Amino acid sequence: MLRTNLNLGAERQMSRLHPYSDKVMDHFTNPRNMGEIADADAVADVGNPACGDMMRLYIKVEDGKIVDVKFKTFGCGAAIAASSMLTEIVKGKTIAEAEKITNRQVIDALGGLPPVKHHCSVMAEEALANAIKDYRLKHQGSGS
Amino acid sequence: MLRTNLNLGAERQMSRLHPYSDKVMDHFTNPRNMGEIADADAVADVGNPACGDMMRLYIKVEDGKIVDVKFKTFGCGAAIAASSMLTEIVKGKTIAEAEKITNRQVIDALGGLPPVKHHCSVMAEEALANAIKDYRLKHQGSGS
Amino acid sequence: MIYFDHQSTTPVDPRVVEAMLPYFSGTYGNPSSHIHAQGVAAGEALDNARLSVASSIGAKPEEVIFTSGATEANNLAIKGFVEANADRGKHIIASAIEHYSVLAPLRSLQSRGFEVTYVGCDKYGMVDPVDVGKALKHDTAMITVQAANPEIGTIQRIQDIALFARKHDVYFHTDAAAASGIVPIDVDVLGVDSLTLSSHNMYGPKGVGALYLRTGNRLSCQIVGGMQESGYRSGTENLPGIVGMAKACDLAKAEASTRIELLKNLQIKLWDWLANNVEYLEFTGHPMYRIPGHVSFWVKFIEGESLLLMLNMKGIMCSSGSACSSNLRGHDEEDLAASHVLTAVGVPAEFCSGSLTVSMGKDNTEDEVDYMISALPSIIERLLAMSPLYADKLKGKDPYSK
Amino acid sequence: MIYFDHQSTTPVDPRVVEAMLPYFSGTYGNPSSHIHAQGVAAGEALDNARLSVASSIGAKPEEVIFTSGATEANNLAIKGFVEANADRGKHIIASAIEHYSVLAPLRSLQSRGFEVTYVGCDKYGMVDPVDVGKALKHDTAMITVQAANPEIGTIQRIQDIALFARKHDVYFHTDAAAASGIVPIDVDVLGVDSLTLSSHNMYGPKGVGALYLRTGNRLSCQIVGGMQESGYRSGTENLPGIVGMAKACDLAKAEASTRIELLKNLQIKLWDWLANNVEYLEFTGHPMYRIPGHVSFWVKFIEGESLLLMLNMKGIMCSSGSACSSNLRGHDEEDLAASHVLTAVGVPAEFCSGSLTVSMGKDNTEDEVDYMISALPSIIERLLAMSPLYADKLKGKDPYSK
Ligand SMILES: Cc1ncc(COP(=O)(O)O)c(C=O)c1O
Ligand SMILES: Cc1ncc(COP(=O)(O)O)c(C=O)c1O
Repeated sequence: MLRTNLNLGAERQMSRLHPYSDKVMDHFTNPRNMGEIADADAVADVGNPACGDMMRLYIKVEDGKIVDVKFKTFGCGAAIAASSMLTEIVKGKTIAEAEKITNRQVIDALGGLPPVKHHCSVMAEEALANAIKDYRLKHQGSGS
Repeated sequence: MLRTNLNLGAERQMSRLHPYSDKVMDHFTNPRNMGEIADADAVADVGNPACGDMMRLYIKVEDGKIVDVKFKTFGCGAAIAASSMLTEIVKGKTIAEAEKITNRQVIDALGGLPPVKHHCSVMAEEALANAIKDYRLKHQGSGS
Repeated sequence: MIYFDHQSTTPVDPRVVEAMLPYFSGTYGNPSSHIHAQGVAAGEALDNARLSVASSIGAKPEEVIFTSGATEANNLAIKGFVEANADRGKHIIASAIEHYSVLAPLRSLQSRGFEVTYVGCDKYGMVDPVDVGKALKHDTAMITVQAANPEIGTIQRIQDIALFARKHDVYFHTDAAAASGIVPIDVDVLGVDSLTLSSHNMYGPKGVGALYLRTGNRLSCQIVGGMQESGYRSGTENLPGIVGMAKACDLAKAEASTRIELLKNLQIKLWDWLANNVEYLEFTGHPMYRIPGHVSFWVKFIEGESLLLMLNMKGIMCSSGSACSSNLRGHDEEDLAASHVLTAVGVPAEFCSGSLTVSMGKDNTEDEVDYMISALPSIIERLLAMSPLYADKLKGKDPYSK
Repeated sequence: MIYFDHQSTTPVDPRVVEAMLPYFSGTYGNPSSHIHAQGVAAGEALDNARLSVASSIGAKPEEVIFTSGATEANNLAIKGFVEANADRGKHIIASAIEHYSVLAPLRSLQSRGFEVTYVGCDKYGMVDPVDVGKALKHDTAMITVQAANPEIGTIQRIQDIALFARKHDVYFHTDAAAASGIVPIDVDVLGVDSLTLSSHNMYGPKGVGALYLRTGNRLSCQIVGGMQESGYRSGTENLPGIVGMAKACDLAKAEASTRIELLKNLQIKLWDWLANNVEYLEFTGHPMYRIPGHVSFWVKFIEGESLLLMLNMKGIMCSSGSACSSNLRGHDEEDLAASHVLTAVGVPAEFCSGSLTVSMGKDNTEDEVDYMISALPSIIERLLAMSPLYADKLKGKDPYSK
């Protein structure tokens, strides 16, 4: 009597993220390397409070290696977590290695970010790039 | 702090009828004077099954008085109840009195009918009018 | 009291109510409040519910749009499609026996310059897919044919119609409100682009429904505002209702075969008794391709409403078709005036004011059918005795014989 | 956990749930099934609910149209009015701080040839009725100004605006969703033609709302079909939801003064503490004409979402305004980007990403406010320490001082 049958399509998993992963919340709650470096070798400001986020990154370099890194961030949970995570990734890397760090690495290390928050990881990547540029400017020829 | 106040308008009663009053249901369930009069003095058919209702009214007249009345109705609950109520109102009345019966009386006697069912009372009024006309035609000069 | 009016609405399954309860005063958050615990919990529940509803029809979760009910889902599917796809042509094909929630949007589109071809059906209410194919024009934008009819129970050949739609790259919507929770549905097997589901027709709560929309199709939002439901439908989500609908879908899926077996048995029992015992009875709808548990008919010489009333007085609740399509309660229409569905299947409208629809549900029993069988003869006898048409027939003037 | 986000949604009052329960599996009929006992009982419940909702706002029952929520009610009031009154002109006046469910319909009308004047407000979010009067044109068809703002709490001078509307015979709609169940409403005192009520903002269920429509006004139905709700809104009525909303209205009316007293006390306590103890804090909204229990503010140098998150980690749930207006959960907007409301009240959008909205409810306690008061200082301190803007300020470069 019935025309339709019971053959249901495979159950395809949804992939909507909840706003923040546990990793993000951990870094937001206990940000690593938050603060300033008084005698930093380079500082970078990126973002703009008008866009909701602003990050300031300090780096200290010895023998081409980033031996210390700190940040201050005005921004949402993702911005703070991305800042914190970036500093963890960066610390101990050479300038050459640090230059290769991408926002994707930050996102992955955080266990993902909601799509509308990806720009926070971009901000972190840019802060690093600008800090390295600043370092190069100030220490022309001294680094890698 | 608050701009609006607590002064509520008077509670105005709603007047939406439930489909059928108890009176309607009583007449539908136990229709009075349902049937045929074999030797009726007049018969009238009104309504049309195409419109959902059809009523047939039989009257028996003696000395200008309606001494017996019967109906058969194809129709909804309101049509059957209106038919039944009409026969109760009519019975024992003179032709002259019966002529003055209106559908409003039927509605009121039934404790009201939903607006969309008012036509059923009109059908009953028309059946009576047509039966009287039929009676007059057949008994020219004999009645009132 | 016996409830045989499951096409009008169904009681909410107690397991569904139980599933809903935590979302009133416990997890009461707004799914849009994604920043705090209440909102996140609400959002999670919404995701899970979407997954249940989607998987019950073989869809992806992101293809399910929750609405306030089947009417809104049909409005969204039809008005939303043409508004978002203005380039797709100005011609629409629909069956002649659609529900008002499909017909009314179509009528409003007609007044906005669209041409609608209403394809008829055979005397069993079956639309011939070939007729739909023949109605196709170069500028046909959309086909909409219901999955099942609530009034006469006929189940359409949706897959076959979908073949024509696919071949001509025409958007195909089906209103499956009347089939919801009874007839198992797989959107890929059916091959439709969008499909309307009703919650309160499948032991879920009122006030919620869903539109399945196949990936790749676009609709224009009809209720605009905060852009919930991926922008297809604004307004704070009715979370308890949605959770309830999801539970109802889960139950319908799990119990499909049990329910269908019961409903078919009850249906056959009533059908056979009527066929063998009630003179002047005419069935409506398809004898084979019909909603399980659905029996509809009319009886010559007898008016439909009075039959309904007498059954109700005996404690048996049926309807004259789709309650959802006849809001009258003293307003502006005649409930039992010949319906467009009966007219379409060729029932002589002049003499039939409404078919009786007996729509049984998962909790009905054989005893209840037996009771109806025992109650019917005296009711029919009474009404025949009251009928002037039957009196004529006994005198040899059968109004149906011309 | 402390819930201070009643403008996003409220928990359903257990008495409301109790009132709803009989309508799921007991009186489950479809109100349109007027022919049988289940349908009649459902219809009766619907009538009674309508009476409750109507009398809670001083309206006649036939002036209440049940919808699926405030968003749909606003859509119906706005799109429905201009469609049914095409002769009334092509100009509309609205405040600049309306909810998206008002702004989005207006935007769609703008694309259909309507001109909309958005009237601004003062720094407290108050719309000057005289500004509305000045915006009137010969072809103004409609004015729509919200009763209260969910984000900054300001209550508008609706009666005064209504005077202008009346004098010029212009239809006046007010979205009272954010005031529902808190601020007592009388439609005659307000003098409005239509008014939106939200159920889930007043301890009623989600999935239901109502539009009050003054007798004599006509709207064009937006969700078309079976012509329920006197033809203004089709679809099987969400009876348990409607009954729940009615109960919520009854309770709000009966408990209005108790609730208001409590909410004002909590509000004053938090407000005064914030004013006296938090440096760099700026309140938003009107200091006097505001929703009882509603406190909103922002803190210089601190970003809104991080403040919300930290409060949530301490078990305090607030929001950045109206959850209903920000459906983001990973979709397409920035929740905490400067809102149109904050921009309208002149908050420096460049440095403020969202005000914090603390919207207390009838079940909150002084202890909870005390807890928030005890939690805030360390949170603010932490965020200031993290803020590069604050670091600049300490070095004499205050970004807010220009
Ligand atoms: C086939 C069909 N479509 C749509 C609807 C409308 O459903 P609702 O009134 O729940 O919106 C109904 C009502 O039962 C129906 O039978
Ligand atoms: C003022 C205002 N209007 C309308 C709405 C929309 O309400 P809903 O999302 O319940 O439809 C809201 C949401 O809270 C609101 O605050």
